[in-house]
Amino acid sequence: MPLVTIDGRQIEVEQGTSVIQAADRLGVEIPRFCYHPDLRPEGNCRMCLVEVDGYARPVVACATPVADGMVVHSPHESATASQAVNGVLEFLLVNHPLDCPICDQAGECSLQDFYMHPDYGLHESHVDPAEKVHKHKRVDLGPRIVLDAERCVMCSRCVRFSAEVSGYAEVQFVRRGNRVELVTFEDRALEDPYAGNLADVCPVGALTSRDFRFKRRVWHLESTDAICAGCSTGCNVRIDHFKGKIERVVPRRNPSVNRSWICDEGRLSHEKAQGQDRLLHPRGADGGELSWSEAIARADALLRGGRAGVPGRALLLGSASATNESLLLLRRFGELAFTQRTMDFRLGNEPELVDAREDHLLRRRDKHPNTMGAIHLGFAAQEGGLPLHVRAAEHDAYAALLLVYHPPLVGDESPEAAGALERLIRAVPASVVLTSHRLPFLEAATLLLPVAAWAEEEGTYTNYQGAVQFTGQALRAPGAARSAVAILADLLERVTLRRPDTSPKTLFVELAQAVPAYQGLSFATLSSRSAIAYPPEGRMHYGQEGFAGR
Amino acid sequence: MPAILTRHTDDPEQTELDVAQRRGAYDGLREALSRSPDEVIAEVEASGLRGRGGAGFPTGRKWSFIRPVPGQPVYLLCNADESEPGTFKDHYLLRRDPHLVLEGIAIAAYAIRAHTAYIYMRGEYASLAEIMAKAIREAQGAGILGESCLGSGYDLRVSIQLGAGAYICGEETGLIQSLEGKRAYPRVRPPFPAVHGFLDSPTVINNVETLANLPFIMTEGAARFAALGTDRSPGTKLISISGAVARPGVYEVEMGYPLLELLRHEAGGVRLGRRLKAVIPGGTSVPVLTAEEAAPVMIDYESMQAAGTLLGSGGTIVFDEGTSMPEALLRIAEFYAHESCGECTPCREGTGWMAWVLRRLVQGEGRPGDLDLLLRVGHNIEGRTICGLGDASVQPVRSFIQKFREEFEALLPREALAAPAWQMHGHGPRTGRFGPPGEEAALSDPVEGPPNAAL
Amino acid sequence: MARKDSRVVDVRAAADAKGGVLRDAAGTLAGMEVTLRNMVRATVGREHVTIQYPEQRKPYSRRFRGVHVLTRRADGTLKCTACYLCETVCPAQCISIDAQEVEDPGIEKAPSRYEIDLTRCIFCGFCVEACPEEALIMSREYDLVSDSRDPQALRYGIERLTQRPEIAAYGAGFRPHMEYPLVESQIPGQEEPSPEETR
Amino acid sequence: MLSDEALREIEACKAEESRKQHALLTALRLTQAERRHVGPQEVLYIADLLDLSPATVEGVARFYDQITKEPTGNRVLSICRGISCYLCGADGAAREAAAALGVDQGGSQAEGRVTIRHVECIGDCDHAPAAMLDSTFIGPLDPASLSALIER
Repeated sequence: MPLVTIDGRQIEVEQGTSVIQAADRLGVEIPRFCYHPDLRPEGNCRMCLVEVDGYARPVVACATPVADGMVVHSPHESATASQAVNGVLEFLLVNHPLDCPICDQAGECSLQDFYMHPDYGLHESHVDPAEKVHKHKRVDLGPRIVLDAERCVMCSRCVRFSAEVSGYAEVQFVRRGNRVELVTFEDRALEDPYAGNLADVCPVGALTSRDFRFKRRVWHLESTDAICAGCSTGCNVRIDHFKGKIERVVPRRNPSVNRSWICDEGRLSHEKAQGQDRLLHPRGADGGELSWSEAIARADALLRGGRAGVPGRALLLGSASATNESLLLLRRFGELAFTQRTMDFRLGNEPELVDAREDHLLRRRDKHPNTMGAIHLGFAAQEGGLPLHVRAAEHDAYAALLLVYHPPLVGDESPEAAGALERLIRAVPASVVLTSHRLPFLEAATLLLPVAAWAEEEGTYTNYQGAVQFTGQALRAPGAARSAVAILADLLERVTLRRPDTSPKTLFVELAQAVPAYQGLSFATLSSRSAIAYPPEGRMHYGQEGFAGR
Repeated sequence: MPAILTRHTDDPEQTELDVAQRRGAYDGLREALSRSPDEVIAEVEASGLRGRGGAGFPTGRKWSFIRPVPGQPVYLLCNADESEPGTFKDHYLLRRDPHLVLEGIAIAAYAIRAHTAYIYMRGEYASLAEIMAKAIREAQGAGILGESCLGSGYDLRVSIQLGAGAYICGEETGLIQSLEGKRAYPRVRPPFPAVHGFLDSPTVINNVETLANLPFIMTEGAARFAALGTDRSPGTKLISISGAVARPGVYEVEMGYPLLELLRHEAGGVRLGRRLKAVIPGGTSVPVLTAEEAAPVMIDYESMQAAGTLLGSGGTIVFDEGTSMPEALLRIAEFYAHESCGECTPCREGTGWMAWVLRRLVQGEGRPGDLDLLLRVGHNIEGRTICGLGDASVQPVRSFIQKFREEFEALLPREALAAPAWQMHGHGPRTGRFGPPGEEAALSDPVEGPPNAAL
Repeated sequence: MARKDSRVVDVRAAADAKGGVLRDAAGTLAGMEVTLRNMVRATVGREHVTIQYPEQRKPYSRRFRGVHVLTRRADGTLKCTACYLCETVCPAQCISIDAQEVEDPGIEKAPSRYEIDLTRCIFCGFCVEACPEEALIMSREYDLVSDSRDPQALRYGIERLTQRPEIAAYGAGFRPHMEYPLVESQIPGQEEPSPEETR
Repeated sequence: MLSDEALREIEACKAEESRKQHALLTALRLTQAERRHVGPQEVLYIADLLDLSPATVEGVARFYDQITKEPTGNRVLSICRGISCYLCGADGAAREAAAALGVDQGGSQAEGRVTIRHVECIGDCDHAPAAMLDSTFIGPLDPASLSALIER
């Protein structure tokens, strides 16, 4: 393996690694626009010029493979490289409109960051603003993206994303020289269901997000790492929020799950999760609001009916959108509270769908983030499924129902599942439903308990591959809603007379013990920045293929 | 003077296959096919033939980089996208002796084991493409090309691709991109075309003139070719002379021939009996020579380099004493600004910027420091681009300003010669962190000061 | 008006020089120097040191940092493009802005809400320094009062920050950049007050 | 939209290599020749023909000088503004040619008949000031005989 020295620090890397990748691994910061770890290198921005001993001219770090014994000097220590990069940066700003005050990229713009860098920025301008080449501004490219061609640095990341990753090839350059301009054909709106990524890959303000437009300056945002709950892929995302409101959701790079991308549906799923139709207070069958102590007491009383010891007297329906931790407590509650119980989570054929692709890139047909976790926790051990339970309930098999329900964040609940749930609730005499949203088909429940939605509670999801990923809490749940873990802990306390420890760490240790597949996983690795842990090899039940996007 | 390429070009009937064949056309191919491809490569390497497109890279060496991969084709691309301003030698060959070029293509293709060859011609040469297409049809009809060339069992398909007006397609990787149907954005190297070329296959790109030398090398032998010209620049060179010259045209000279001799004797000297002011010897992409500098220069790679310029494409442009060098340079700079493909930053922004500054200079609106600005912009382009166009655009700008600086300075307004740039147009070095110069004064004078005089 | 002399009095040094009871008295007197001097001016010199505020007002420097003004373009639209730099730099966190899109493609962005909570403002002027377009300047208005306990009373919005009838009496204040001459239409009543009016 | 002959040629070009995009430049050239421009309709047609996105076709079409978005006249007079032609008085010749044809400088047309384009070096420098009428080299440009040449 070649050994390369960058700024006096050495690293051994695999054959074929580029200089910029080696530098990234060493933590040597090399400025770049066109290089993106998940796109083919094009070497067009010339910003990553470095000096290499033995080379007459600076070379681009992104497209130069390391060779054994190579000695590289970044612009931080090489005057040659620094001068070269400074020159390139000056060129990039020659025709830049410098409209940072009205540009949403400001604060996370590479041009700004690099210009302010003392090692290669801060040149004096020699251009009159009046002399700049003018191009199209504020072009609406559909509901996701706004284009400002003057701010474009022609790095072609978007062009390459569109052609290589999503395959829609909807953005392209036209013309030549300094007249080159980014366009869509006849300014058409983007059809790409992954169009939101264009704004993410854009290192400057040429492509900005329509949803986020003028909402907030990025330096005001707080960020929370999370996992998208839109489908079983479990894309890693970062939730940017301000004063208790989610302003945007952007992808977080995870090479083995979603690389650097998310789909637009996932990007916008927070709107539904935090929507208007939230259930804000515990509610009895009469529609009256309850306090939590009343509600828990009533839930306990209702569920006692199912504890009589008659076979099949209690039905516990978990949710494939609930965290592993809440499912663990639900299962424990079921085991401790009822001698005879049926546990399930299926509203349809989730186990068959869990790793079925919806397209070539990320989206999967199972719109739940934690189907695999529910399977691992044994929620579908028996023959069952919702239709079967409805039939059983209508033959008075169940005395009590405990249902945890989160509506799917992408698309609507299938009419069959909604209808079946309604019939089930009506058929069981005592039904306690934990739900984040007010939904007509849940209205008949004896007791409705408001539960935190996505981004309002922390925990882990297991994606279709069997990867266990930690999702953080960005917001407080609205109204009196509480996390499912807290509610289930209250219910458990009624049974065991001891409140379980609900700290994420403890719960995860218990989870790792309870699920054979998770043995060896630890919360420490999980809550690190990468927020992913795979079960040791050979333990995955589904989705062995790993990520295999095009 | 010995002729290799222009032996038969005076006869308009040379384009006919039977006429050409009577004069020995395709004998070189027959000779090549009788040997192994490696022997052909060795012969060409021994001849010392260097690429005639501009860079002067040894042709045999270039071929030897090809390592065929099983199941993957090898391509030969004939670069007939002659777009360097002042260059029309390939035009001449393609029009006058298409079979010579075709034979060269076949020899090269055989040597690198390619079964497909493309002739990429610039769009403006559509009329030449017809001549070439006819030549290909004739050669195929005669069993020279196509399946089993000359009965040897070696198959070769030759196709023509016409461009549509873009200088950058003459750049190797730009040409490949264009042939693939993409924007002709040059590719960053490595990987080189010999490994990942057209459609990711091993590819050789050779210039028309380079290929046209091959039949001679095959029939007459490498030694006879190497005996021509100088030690390190063997053979002959087609020189296209244009501009302020009495008899513009294409001349074949032996390498090492004195440049001004060619200009004075063959090309009839400077037009209208005027005095020579300057000459660009290798297309606009190489530094200009003043008349004095040009005097001792020979037409070969080494002599040109010693004089601080390059042989390039051999496009010799003559400037007479009446020429305004700034205006001429503006024309050249505008060419590069127009033809820069816009892929990589320094060339995209730099060529346009240089043209912009030159234009205001020529229009009498020059600003102080503009000449230094031009040189600095050039410096920031050079060596930092993906392909050679960036470097090429800098050569004329730098050499014109260096060698004719007084002409440029004469265009600057008098006061512009002294004052630093920012004083002229109100922006520039910021002296404090909070704003333009003068502001500190305002801040340090709390009451009497005039800061709100603007009110 | 003339600038007042200010001078540092080293009380201890003055006292040490005298010693004893005199030392203590000297210290006290040194501390009261300004008071005593003005007392003499007022009684002996019959010179008025105080003014009859609010009937009389003192003119302040043009760099005075008083209540803010949002300026306008010649066409009357707000110059502010909601870049949030003032909100960002404000150490008292008293500015809050919401942005909206505007039709004019040369502008694109403008505030839909711009509020300065003047009860929290410390009049440091950072907001004005941060403004890249002189969309926000300060006036010389200093007597900021309200006769209501409503916390919103001194929370000035766009309307209040652009319509500034008070400016006539005070004039415009802190403007560190001076890149653009103010024209009348930008701030109503920004004309220079005459000294007689203000005294 | 295109003639059978052009379509055959595009098909042949497509068949040459494994990637259909290889035929794009040929398709653009033939379309320009037959339709006198490659506008939005033409782009969509070619995109469909070669299985490419319209943006891809548009991007390539707008790269090349000879592919125009607006229709050209029936004849295109390309006047070289290369350095060699400049040295031989191309600017004056171009002005005179434009005046002789009654066409605006710089490319507009008269009654859809002739379009004058000012092009970079066309590689016919020994006939400076060089020019092309469609694809025929007609240098040195003689403004006086232009009309007759175009009529022919």
